[in-house]
Amino acid sequence: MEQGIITAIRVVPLEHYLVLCFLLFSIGVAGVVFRRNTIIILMCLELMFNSVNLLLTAFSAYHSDPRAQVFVFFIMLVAAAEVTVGLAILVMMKRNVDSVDVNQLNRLKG
Amino acid sequence: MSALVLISVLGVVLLYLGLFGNRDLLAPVGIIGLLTAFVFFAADWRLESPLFGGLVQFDSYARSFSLVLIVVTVLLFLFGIDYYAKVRENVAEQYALMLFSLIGGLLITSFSNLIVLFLGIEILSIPLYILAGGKRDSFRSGEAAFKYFVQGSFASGFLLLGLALLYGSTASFDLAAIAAHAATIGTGTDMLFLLGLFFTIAGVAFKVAAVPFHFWSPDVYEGAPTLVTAFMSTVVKTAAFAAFYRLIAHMQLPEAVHTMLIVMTICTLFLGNIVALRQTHFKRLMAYSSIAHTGFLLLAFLGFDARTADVLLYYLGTYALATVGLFIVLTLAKRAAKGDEHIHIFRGLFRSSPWLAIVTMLLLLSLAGIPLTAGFVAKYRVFVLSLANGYLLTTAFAVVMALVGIYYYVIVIREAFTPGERGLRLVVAPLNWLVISLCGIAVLALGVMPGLLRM
Amino acid sequence: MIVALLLLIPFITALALMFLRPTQQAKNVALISTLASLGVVLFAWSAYTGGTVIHYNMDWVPSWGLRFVMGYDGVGLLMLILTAMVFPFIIAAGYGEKLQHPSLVNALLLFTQTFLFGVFLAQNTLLFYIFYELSLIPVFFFLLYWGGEHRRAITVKFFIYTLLGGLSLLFGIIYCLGQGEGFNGDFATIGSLNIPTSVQIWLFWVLFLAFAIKLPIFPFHSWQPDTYAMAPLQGTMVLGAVMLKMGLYGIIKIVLPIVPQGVVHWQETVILLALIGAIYGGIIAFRQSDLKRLIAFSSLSHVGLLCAGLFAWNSYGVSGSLYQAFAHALLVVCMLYISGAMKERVGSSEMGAMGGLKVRTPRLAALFLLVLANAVALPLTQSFVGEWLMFAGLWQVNGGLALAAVSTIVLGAIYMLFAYQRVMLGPDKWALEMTDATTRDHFVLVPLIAITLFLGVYPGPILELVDVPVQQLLSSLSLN
Amino acid sequence: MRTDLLTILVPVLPLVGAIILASLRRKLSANVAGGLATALIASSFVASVVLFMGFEASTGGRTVHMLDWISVGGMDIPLALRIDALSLTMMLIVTGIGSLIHLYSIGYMHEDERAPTFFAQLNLFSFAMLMLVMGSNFLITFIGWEGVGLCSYLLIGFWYKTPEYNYAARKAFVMNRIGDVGMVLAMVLLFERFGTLEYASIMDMATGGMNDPLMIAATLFLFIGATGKSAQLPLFTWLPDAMAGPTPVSALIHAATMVTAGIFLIVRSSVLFESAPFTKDIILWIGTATALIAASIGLFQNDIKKVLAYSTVSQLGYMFVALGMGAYSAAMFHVTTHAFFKALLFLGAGSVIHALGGEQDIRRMGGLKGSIKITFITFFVGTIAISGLPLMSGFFSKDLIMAYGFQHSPVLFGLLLFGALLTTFYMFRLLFLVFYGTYRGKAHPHESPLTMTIPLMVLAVLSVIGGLLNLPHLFGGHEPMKHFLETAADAIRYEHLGLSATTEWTLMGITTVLVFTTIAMAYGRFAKRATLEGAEADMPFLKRLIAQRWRLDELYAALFERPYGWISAHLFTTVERHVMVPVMNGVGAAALAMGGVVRKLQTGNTSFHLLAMLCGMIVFLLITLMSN
Repeated sequence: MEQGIITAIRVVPLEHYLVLCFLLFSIGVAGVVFRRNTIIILMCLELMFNSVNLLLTAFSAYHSDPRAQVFVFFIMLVAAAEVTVGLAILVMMKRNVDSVDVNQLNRLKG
Repeated sequence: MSALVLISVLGVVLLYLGLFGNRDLLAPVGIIGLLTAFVFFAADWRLESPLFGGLVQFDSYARSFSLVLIVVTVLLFLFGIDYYAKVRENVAEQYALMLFSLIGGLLITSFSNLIVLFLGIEILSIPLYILAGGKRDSFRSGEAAFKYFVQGSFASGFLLLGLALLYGSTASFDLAAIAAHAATIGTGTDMLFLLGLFFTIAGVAFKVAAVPFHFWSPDVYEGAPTLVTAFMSTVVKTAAFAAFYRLIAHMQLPEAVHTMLIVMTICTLFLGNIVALRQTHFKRLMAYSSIAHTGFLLLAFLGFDARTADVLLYYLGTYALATVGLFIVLTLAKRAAKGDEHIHIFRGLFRSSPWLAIVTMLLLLSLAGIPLTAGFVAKYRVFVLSLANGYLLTTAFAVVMALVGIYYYVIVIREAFTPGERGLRLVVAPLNWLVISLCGIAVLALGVMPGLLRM
Repeated sequence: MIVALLLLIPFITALALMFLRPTQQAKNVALISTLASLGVVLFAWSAYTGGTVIHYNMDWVPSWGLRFVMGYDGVGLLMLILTAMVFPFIIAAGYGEKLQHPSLVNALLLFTQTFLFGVFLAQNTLLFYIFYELSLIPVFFFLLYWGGEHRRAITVKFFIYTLLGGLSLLFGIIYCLGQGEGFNGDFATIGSLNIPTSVQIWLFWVLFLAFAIKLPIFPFHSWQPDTYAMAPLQGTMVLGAVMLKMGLYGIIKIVLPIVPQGVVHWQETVILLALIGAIYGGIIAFRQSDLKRLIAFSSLSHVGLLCAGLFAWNSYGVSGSLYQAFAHALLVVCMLYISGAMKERVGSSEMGAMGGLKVRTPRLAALFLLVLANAVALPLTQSFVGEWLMFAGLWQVNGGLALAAVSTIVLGAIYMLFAYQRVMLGPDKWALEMTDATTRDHFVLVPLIAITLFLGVYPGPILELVDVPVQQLLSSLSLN
Repeated sequence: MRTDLLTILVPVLPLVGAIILASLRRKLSANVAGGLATALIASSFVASVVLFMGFEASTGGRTVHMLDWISVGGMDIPLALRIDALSLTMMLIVTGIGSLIHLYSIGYMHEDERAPTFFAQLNLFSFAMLMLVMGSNFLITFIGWEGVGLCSYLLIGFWYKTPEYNYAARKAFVMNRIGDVGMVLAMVLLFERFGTLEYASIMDMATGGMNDPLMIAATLFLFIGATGKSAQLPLFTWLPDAMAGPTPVSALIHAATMVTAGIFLIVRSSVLFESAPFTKDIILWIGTATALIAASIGLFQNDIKKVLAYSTVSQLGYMFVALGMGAYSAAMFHVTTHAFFKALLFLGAGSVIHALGGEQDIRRMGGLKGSIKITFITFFVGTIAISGLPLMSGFFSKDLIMAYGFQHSPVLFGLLLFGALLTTFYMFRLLFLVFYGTYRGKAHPHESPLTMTIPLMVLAVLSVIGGLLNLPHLFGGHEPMKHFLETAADAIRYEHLGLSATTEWTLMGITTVLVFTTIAMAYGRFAKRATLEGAEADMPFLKRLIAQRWRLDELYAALFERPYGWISAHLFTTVERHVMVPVMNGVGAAALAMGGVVRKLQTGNTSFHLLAMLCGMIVFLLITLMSN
């Protein structure tokens, strides 16, 4: 990896990345938990994934180890696959209940 | 390697077969392929070859679990022949997805790098999201898929966070390196590592449906098509536990995580068993029972010694056998009951089909843990393990919960053996009969000769 | 050979009955099988010269203390004799019952017998446990399928409650297997266990709970009356005559050797509980209107005494308790058989519906009276020998407890005589014709009563059997 | 060897009879059955006589070992019989009077369709009684002890169709059982102390050591056993009720033999009682109280058998008084004479009842002396014997006890004398009301058959001459019975009546005069004109109380019977049904309820699930961090 980028990344202390990522992650979590619109939930899930990606990248830079960045690509791949499936399920849901409200689906319980 | 490739190719082949409309060939081809993979696995039994540049390690542990996974999948495929007999569309896809999911399972039983753990879990899960929604015209199936997806992805996020933190702390994804790091920190605190480990375990715990990550399981079990439920409660659970153990097997767990695991074990045992008491829907019952069994398996984790892996293999293998058999019986009964899945459809089973009832009884007794069935041996070994490691009170609690567990299995047996009324007339395809009987006999045989299933 | 025969004869017959379903001949086949088992046991008895006879000694799963060690000593042989002796009569009692699927009924009974033999033959704690739990399974189905009112709830209750004890026992066994190097699970190696006293004090209850429930001892008895009353006649017989003896046997073979200090510590508590049960059961039995329920409470009373005698933990108490166990088995079968015979004639086991039956069935009344003599432990019946020994044993522990124990003889007389009066005596109010004792009634009752009386006059053979093992047990424990 | 066989035959013969009769009871006629039973018991009697003849008192006694019975650990209790003076005396009484009563029963029971059963039970009783008296150790005695209890139960409830009879039978058995608790405890205690229950061994070992608490306890327990069997306070109320049985039963079991078992037992273990004066005092006062209370009740009874029953209780009281004073031979003497005259009285009463077709109420009798002469004469003999008219058997035996009483304390003598006068009064009241005056009933009296009258006559003779058995020095005798019994029980050797001849004569004189006065009173009241008691309600308080048997039955019913039933019912309905079972069910129900609550977490609402998962995770995270 080019040394310049790494240095650039290392300009900001690791703790800051950590805090940022935790914040992002938390926003994602909060979104998933508190929003009812499925599409927003999907987006928030992406947010969670990406915050981790950011974190990994930062670590990668600090550890001078490229493997984490490879992992990031894998994650993006997986996230894409997941979103695909998610959207498909969303379509099915829309067809079934004519809504994208997560809590419309609550026949299974107890 | 060859087996992994074989199974992947097999999935694709099945998709093509489906494309050309040759539905009758799907399962046989799949089974032959799986059996070939089985042979591949079995052939180089003791060979410990790192694959993919050390990302994956098929040691004897991974191999044993892989064989169990494949065998169970074969049984499910055999069941599938009848299960999908009336289904017109997308059968090939379902088989293929199961195979893909299986690959994920195989990967997480053999990973030696956290990247593979994540990938494996995702490969395992994503097909399942689709499979859970396999009945496209069923509301419940859709709901199950949706719930599974949302909660699963949510958990994946945490898993990922955990992995990232672990990486941040140890600068490696390699299991051995992480274990080495864990050993160095000793009693000191490495917050990143601790959090990383916590979130990773949380992510895996979701897959095995440990409390408080169990919420998906009853709903998904109920909503998903029975075959998929069976797949989830056997292959997925086995693989996830194999991964769980592999993750922490060689690591000296920080005391804090250990404490957390004890609490998790207790909660899981409690919730699974207690709530199962109130279930009348058989699949939900099985879901909670599955949670309960997760609790027992976690107990085996606590007592952590050389025997644990063997115990897990035995427990999961026999649990899978019993579960597969029961889900097949359920399917048959459900058909006769026109879609009803409550336990009262078993009523009078003994009079209408005695053999089926007896096997059902054996399978349930095994789950309950009555002597001479495999389930007893499994529970026994778990208790031995945890007692040997000094978890006196936790084990005592588990024993009490085992008793609670017996209750709800016995309730089902009671239905099957209720005299007076003649039960539903089940139509049993020969193949199904074979699989069920096989499960029943295997459960008994393994109970009498526990040495048959070991690493 | 003996061990193999004992396990295989009933087991194979049961399998054959289950799969071949010879509805007409089922009872005969089962009867022959049980008689064959009896023959084998009697042969074993005649060949027995003392000590522990080990027939099989093989590893099963040695890594966790499960070894296939089968054999018997005097106490085990006594239990085998008891089981073998009682079962033909239990099968014979079934000739009068109009249960559906006689093949299955008898198959289940024979399975039970197999497992019971297994329990009494096992010389390994875990093997014992396995058979102990297995014996519950056929009984469970028997009660579930052929039981009376509320059988669904009661059977499950019974099953769970019994398993509560079972699992507790398992827990205890596992714990013990983890202790001590020399203990490989066999009874023979229990002596090498050396559990600290502080542990023994709680471990005692862990192990004892199983047997306390099985017997049952006072606060753990509440499953019993309902189960006895609801179960089909043969089921109650199996439960009352043989199954509960497993509890006694288990105490002798497992509780006493493993936690002797625990036993010492809890001795008086257990005796007290047992005697409370004995008195409690005896008092309640008096006002029961259902004959079977009365027998249930009377059994509670008798068993309380048995347990108290056992925990006296001296040679008289233990021998007496074992002897009484034998007597009690025969007694329960007789009592239940009579209740069944009366029910057959009157159509109900409510004593309110009976009365004055002696006019119609004088022979049965006479047989009942002889059984009653045994039940109230008149001398020259078997029960007296046992009770006398237990009283003597209990006195050595504590005079007050002995007084409580002896007072049960009054309670027994009160409820038994009242029951006899309500069933048999009083004015003849029966318009219908009633058959007196049939050949079957004689077949069951006369030999049993004869054995009872014979062993009351000449208890030597049985006492000899238990004397030496009991002495050994006591001396080996006092050494520790 | 031959004597051993003979010894064994004594109890075995009636047992064989019982078994044969019981198994053939449907096939035999009443007379054949009766004949067989009588023959067997008579054979026993003959055997006993032969044994008696061949017995050498100086040897002390002999034990005949039959079987090892209970042999375990350090306990060896053989099934063995003991022949000595005491057992021989009792054997002769049991078989002798037993034979007569068997014979009598042939006539008495010939119309009863269950006569063979009756004889079987009577034979069984004889067997048990013989075991009781012949046993060589306490446990064998206990065999007989319980055996006679069972037979008593069976025979009291012989006419089982009548619920009251069944009740009486049960009452008898249960009250006996209460006594048996004492007996068992005593045996356990003695075994613990001596390591054996053999009479002979205990007699050797139990010397010295006065007031040993263990001995006091053991003797008290034995005495409790005796009060049950011998109908003493507080356990005597069963005996009057036991009159529900056929009259020969009352004669044999509830007058002559079984009820004296308690006395026998105490004499048997006299060596123990000698070392426990405290117990002896208790026996003395219980005996006195029983004698007086029972006699007082006898005054107002109108049932011919009840009068005799209370009289029996009262006489047993006398015997216990004797025991309490250590006058064992006096007690045994009275046992013997009482067996004669009380059997006679009961059989006579039976003959009267038989003659009147079942009538038992003396208010509907009277004037029978003409119509049933033999019965009258024999009954008269019995009455004067029991009243202790001079030179009758009762005179000697009762006066002996009273003399010992005087030696003990004059007050006691006074009480005993008062009791004796009461006895005389109610016995003569009975005699006069039944045989004198005019007939007040409706039946046609007829004399009983020979089988019944022969025993009456034999017993009448015995009642007269019975005193010779232990003729005191005062009358030129040598107290042969005392000397005979001495060989069996050492304690008898030491009993000594230390009164001067003058004192004895004076006492006898007083007694005799008072007795005759009492007879005169009774004559005036009942023979000339039958004074019948009116309704109980009209009586003054004390009299009513006595007539109502001191309301002891009611007291026991209120104190024990009803509370017991209540407890039994409520233990079941309250404790068992509302505590034990619910507690057990409650645990299960609680688990189920918990399941119901926890289940609510699974709302099926995805957002909630996610939130819950998150919260759970946070909690677990906190746990992790806090425990770090």
